[in-house]
Amino acid sequence: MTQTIDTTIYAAVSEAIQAEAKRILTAGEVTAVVGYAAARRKGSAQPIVITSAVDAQKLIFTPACVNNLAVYLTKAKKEIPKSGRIGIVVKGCDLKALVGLMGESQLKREQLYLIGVPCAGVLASTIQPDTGLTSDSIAPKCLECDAHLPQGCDFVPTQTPVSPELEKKYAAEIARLEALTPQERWAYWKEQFSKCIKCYACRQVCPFCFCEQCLCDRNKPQMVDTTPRPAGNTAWHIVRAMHLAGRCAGCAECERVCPMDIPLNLLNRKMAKELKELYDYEAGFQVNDKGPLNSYTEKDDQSFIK
Amino acid sequence: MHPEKLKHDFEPKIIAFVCTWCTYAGADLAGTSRMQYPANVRVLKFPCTGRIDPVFILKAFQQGADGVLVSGCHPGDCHYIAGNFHARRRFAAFRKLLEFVGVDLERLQFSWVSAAEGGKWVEVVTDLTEKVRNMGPMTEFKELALEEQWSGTIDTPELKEAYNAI
Amino acid sequence: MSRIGVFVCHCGENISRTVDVERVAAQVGKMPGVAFATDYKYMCSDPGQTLLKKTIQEQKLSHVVVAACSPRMHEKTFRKAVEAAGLNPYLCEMANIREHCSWVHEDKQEATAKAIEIVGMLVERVKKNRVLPTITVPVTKRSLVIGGGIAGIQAALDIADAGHHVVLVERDPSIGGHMAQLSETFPTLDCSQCIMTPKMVDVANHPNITLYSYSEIEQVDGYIGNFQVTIRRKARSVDEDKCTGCGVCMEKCPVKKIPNKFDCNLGMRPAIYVPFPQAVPNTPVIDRDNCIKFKTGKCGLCQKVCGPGAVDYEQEDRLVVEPVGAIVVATGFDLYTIDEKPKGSMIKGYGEFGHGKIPDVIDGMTFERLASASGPTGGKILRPSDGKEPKQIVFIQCIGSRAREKGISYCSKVCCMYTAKHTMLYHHKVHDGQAYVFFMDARTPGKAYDEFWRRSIEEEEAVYIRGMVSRLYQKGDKIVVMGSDIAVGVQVEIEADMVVLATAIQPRTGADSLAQKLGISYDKYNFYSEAHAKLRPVECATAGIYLVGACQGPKDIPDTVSQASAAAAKVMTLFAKDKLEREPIVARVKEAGCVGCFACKKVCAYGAVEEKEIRDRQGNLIKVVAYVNPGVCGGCGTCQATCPSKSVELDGYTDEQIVAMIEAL
Amino acid sequence: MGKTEGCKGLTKKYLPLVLTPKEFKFLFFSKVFVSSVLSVLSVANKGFRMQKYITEQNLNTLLDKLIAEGKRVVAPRMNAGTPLYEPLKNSGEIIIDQLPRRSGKEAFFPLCEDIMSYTKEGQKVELKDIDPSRFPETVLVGVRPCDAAAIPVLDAVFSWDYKDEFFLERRKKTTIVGLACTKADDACFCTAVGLSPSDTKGSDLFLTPLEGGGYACETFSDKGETLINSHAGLFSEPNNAKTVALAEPGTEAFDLQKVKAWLDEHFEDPAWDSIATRCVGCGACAFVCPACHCFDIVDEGTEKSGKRRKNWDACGFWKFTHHASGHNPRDQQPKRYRNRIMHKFKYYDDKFGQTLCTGCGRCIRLCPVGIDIAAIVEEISKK
Repeated sequence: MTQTIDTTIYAAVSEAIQAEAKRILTAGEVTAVVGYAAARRKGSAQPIVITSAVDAQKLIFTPACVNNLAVYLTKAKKEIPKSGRIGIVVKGCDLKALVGLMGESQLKREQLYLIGVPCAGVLASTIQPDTGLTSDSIAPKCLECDAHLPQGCDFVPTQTPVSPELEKKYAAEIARLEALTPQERWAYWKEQFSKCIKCYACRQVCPFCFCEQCLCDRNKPQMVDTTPRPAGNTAWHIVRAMHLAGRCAGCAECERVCPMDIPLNLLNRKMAKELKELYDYEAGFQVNDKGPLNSYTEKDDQSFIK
Repeated sequence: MHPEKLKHDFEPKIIAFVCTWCTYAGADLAGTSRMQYPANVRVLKFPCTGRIDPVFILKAFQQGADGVLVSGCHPGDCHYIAGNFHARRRFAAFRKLLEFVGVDLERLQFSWVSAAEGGKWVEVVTDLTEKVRNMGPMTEFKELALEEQWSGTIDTPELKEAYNAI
Repeated sequence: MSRIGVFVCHCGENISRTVDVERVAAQVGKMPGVAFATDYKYMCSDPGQTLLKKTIQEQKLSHVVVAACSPRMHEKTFRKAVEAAGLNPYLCEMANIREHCSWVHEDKQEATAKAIEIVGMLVERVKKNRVLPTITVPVTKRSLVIGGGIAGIQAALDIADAGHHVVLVERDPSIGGHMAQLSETFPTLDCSQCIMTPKMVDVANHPNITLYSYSEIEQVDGYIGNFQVTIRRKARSVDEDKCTGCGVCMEKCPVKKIPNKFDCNLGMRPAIYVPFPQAVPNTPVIDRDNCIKFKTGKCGLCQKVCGPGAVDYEQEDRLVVEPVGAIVVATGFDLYTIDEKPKGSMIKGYGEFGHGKIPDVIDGMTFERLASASGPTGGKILRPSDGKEPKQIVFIQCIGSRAREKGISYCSKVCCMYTAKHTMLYHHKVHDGQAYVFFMDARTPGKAYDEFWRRSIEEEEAVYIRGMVSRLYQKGDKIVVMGSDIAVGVQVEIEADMVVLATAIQPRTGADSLAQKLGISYDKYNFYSEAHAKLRPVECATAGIYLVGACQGPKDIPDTVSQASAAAAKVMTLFAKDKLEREPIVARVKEAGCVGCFACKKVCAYGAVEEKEIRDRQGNLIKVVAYVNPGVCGGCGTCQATCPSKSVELDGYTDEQIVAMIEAL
Repeated sequence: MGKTEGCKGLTKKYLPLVLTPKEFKFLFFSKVFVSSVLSVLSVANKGFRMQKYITEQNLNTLLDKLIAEGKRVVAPRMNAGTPLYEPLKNSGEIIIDQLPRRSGKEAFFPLCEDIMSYTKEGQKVELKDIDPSRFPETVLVGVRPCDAAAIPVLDAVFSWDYKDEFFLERRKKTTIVGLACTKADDACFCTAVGLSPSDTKGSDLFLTPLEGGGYACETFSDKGETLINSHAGLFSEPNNAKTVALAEPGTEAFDLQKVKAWLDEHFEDPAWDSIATRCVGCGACAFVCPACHCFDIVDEGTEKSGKRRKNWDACGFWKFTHHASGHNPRDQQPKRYRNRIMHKFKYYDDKFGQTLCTGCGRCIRLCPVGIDIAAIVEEISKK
């Protein structure tokens, strides 16, 4: 049954963001603010970087504000000047990425002014941005959200998001796939990966794909075939999931932007689940010096080793 | 001399990634002790299991391996202090990923074989070879390698032949 | 295209019996890039190596693959030969077709096919091999010795005598360590101080030794040949340069009744003190916790009486940085203390043995001070409680040691011998006394050790009872010791005047934090780990750091001294060269691709990864990247497998080489 | 062709009058003119050769027959939940109510194709070419006007200084069956670039859905006629039923001339930063575009054997202009995005007199960061 998600607070949240952005830009506390602005199409939104207080009025928050803006603060985005302190509008899920980036020496907390967003959820896809937010149109990640109110921000509007308990799609889908035979799982992923066109949108929007030169863009050796054939596609998605294991906190941007609808976040969630079970590690909650795959204990599980 | 060896219909290709200090030396010991094991394994030497990138395992399957073995020093014996501890976590995670995309983990074996365990090397290699032999060829990656996007496909006799060869 | 030469060895018949070597050479000859392939009876022989060298020159080979035995056997041999022929040694690889092929397979067809594939793999690998230069790092020919006990003193003197400067750092106000506390030493019963103090004086007078007493290691940076050590010189409140060691300050100090740790708290010292008369340096230190001046601001008597004006209440801790090329760690041990369970101790308590509640239950070191001629009793064995001479004395061995259920399972190694010594010293001093020893086993390997132990029984009349003590308790002024004699199978009860416990040897408190500063590994008891238990017993896995004495494991004096000289020899070996050469299998960062996530740094067990700033010509910071110090890198390659963008690469095991091998299959 | 020579590209062919630039400007901006151009266009579309009618059922029969004949019938179908132009196993798979996620260019310019193979032995290298005569006969069905129109535009570049036999051979062997468009969203802007939901450009055979079911069929080439003639029994004479309501994209026509004039003068302009700072540098827009046609050539395989392959590339990628030296002339994302606009609205026009955009709106819908090419062109045209 389709449930409507209450997003009435977003108007007040938008106003609060505007006021705060205006204040910090006027006071010179930040040199720029990364946020969302309305775009041409009805109900649409797009990322924006503003540097002057008069532009603060452009900032909005709506269900179409899907992007994880953390990507703009990484070294992969050389276009954003990184001088001085930068303000950024973050949802709870985006904040986890920032936390991860701090742990990986990519960002420093004191260089950021975090404007947290009380968020009841955003759209799964913005192919039709003026869609109302319901249990059908909501992003699957929002169904499993544990951070409707981001913690540890410099500013959070006072509104409280209403978030009904909804069915957790990833958990259910992972369980469904796990119950299949290896051959069936292979068939499932083969069909999905064969659609891949290697547009690398998944990589480019990922806050953790901040490498200056992706392993897959290197050709001495060619670790992963670059052509968008089923073989190279499969290798690419396996390597991508492995590189994100223990780091990805589930912003699901990879999955949202995939023009071929490949359920990429399933891989990431599966790895997160495994690392939680193996090493009791969850990404994104605190700035960790070491992730689960660059640390160890002498007593780690080795039941799989002969 | 030796009795005629049993011939098999299928000889699997097994690729072993091993560390130089323990498992490679263990395999050397199996040699100096003249132990016998199936000739299916090809050994790639690394300084340490810590050096073994998961991509290599993927590459091995893509290049037609029917089984892959990763073997190094027992915990605490690493010549490089902790390389095998890092490897252990890395592969614990990676095998779960491979399993999730549909690779049968029976084809991927991890082991600790010390420089003194020539016998264990023989056992691990023999077991994996026999297990994979019974499972038959690893067709998934080989089929994938031949697959094209529909738009790039030309139905050539060679392609069909290659397909049938799997 | 490369011009690869492949040499297939018969190894007599070892290979050729099961591998058709001629066929291997013929097949390999057809592989892309192979310019020459042949087989030969014994490649490692002189003519074999000559063939190799000659062919390299005649055929203008660019790379070489020798298909023979294990590289663990002859890689060095062939790389040397290749180098002699003018090629970089790292352009030579070995294909193992003996241990991994001919010896483990019987079917000639199968073995030959496998050999061809193995060689093919190495042919592809060698194509991607790069010229690797020998790596050299400069050596600072100065050494740091941490710890001024017999271990550190011996190592320092040996290195200094060889003409190299030594910085000796001691935590306490004086060097000397535990050995200075002992009365006599087994198995010869030399007076410990008589043999120890001359060495201490040698240290003080040696032109090549800088002694920092009352100092601790603050920080260690750098790597073999090039360490930078920051030393904290704790405020002594007395200027070492001005003090003449006259001792007037100590005489005049109004606070006199402070238990002296050196005498196991049996004797007393003033607030300004040297721990014992023969201390080196003979410069007092003010115990600020007990000094009236520091507590109330009044007094100041010592400053007034000090002729040279050496007393300085304002003195603060100072940090000095010393560049050294090698570090000898000789931090020694602590005894498990029976009266107070140290924080974090692994020992789960020996409450049943009085545990410090019964004053006449003492440990072995306290007994040493009682027996010492320079000790608080002038060498008389007297009970701490009432000063009476004990007529019945019980020694109990293995307190803390060899008791897994109590926490530690190792043997403290010296207790059997020193207990035997104690019974002798006791018998020499209390002629009418009787010594009993409860023991599990007597462990007396060592030159003249067993004879010594037997003498304690046969000549000095000690009664050895095999068995453990179950309980002891105070009864009047006696201590009732209950135990079993398992040799005879009876319960024993002794009314003793004094009980001496042979408590376990443990690493110094804080040994773990020092290890972390040094970047060396340690076991679960905090004993430092040697690189190899048998073959590299004085070296750490961390290059340039050496271990001496009880910090590595329980040891007696002769073993400690031998190890000290061994470590000194290792240091001298290092210092014999102006530059260090090492195998160039090290990780290298490709800075263009490095994005500075420092995952490599997180997994590096050697601390070889540093942060490096990349700046433009104007000096603006562009980015911070990883830098692998080739002197420190161990060469495991864990960093490369961890680096997401593969911006760090292990020379000799690059991704290109490995992928080439996989693709050859 | 001089730069001032009236309106470029699409409209030029059909423009019945010769206007002075001033008159042109005036006219172009009047809505009257726009609608009149559109009506002229639809008149031009009436340049058909043959008119027929086909029922939905017969269309399906036609597809099944073609498949049975061994032809590859490519049409929109669902692949793991995503609508794509793909070969049909049977006519039941076709979906006509959704715009496929990727465009129809794929039928001529594959996502990835082999162009050569090699083997090595000893010091010898052997090369083997691909024989384009092996490409299968294809019927591309249900192609939206925005996709079909792009194909003749691509003809220009693939048969320019070098004749790309891979493209041209597939082009020769493919019959394009266009389908008038009945649904548009606010990302659609075909009308803004001079096309329309009923534009027959590029189609050999064009289908227009009729009220009461079935399609009006018009042919525009020999291939279209051949297709009808070879299965004449499935077609009947036109029945004069009314066309169903076609889509009405809401975007107003761009003044492409003015846009180009601005681009001619503004290679360097601060506007590029504000437009494209948000671009994250993926290839989604180029890959779903019916007109983008950049490709990369890579060798894949081992030391012993392998293939040389051609696959789609995108100017949004950082690597696209990365030199071997390490230098990158388009070192920042705005420069790369500028190239996308320049290529579509200036360079291609300079070279071939055509616009490299058909207004399908895919890049707008699928851009991860909401970049809207229609909004950008509109903004430029207002400058």
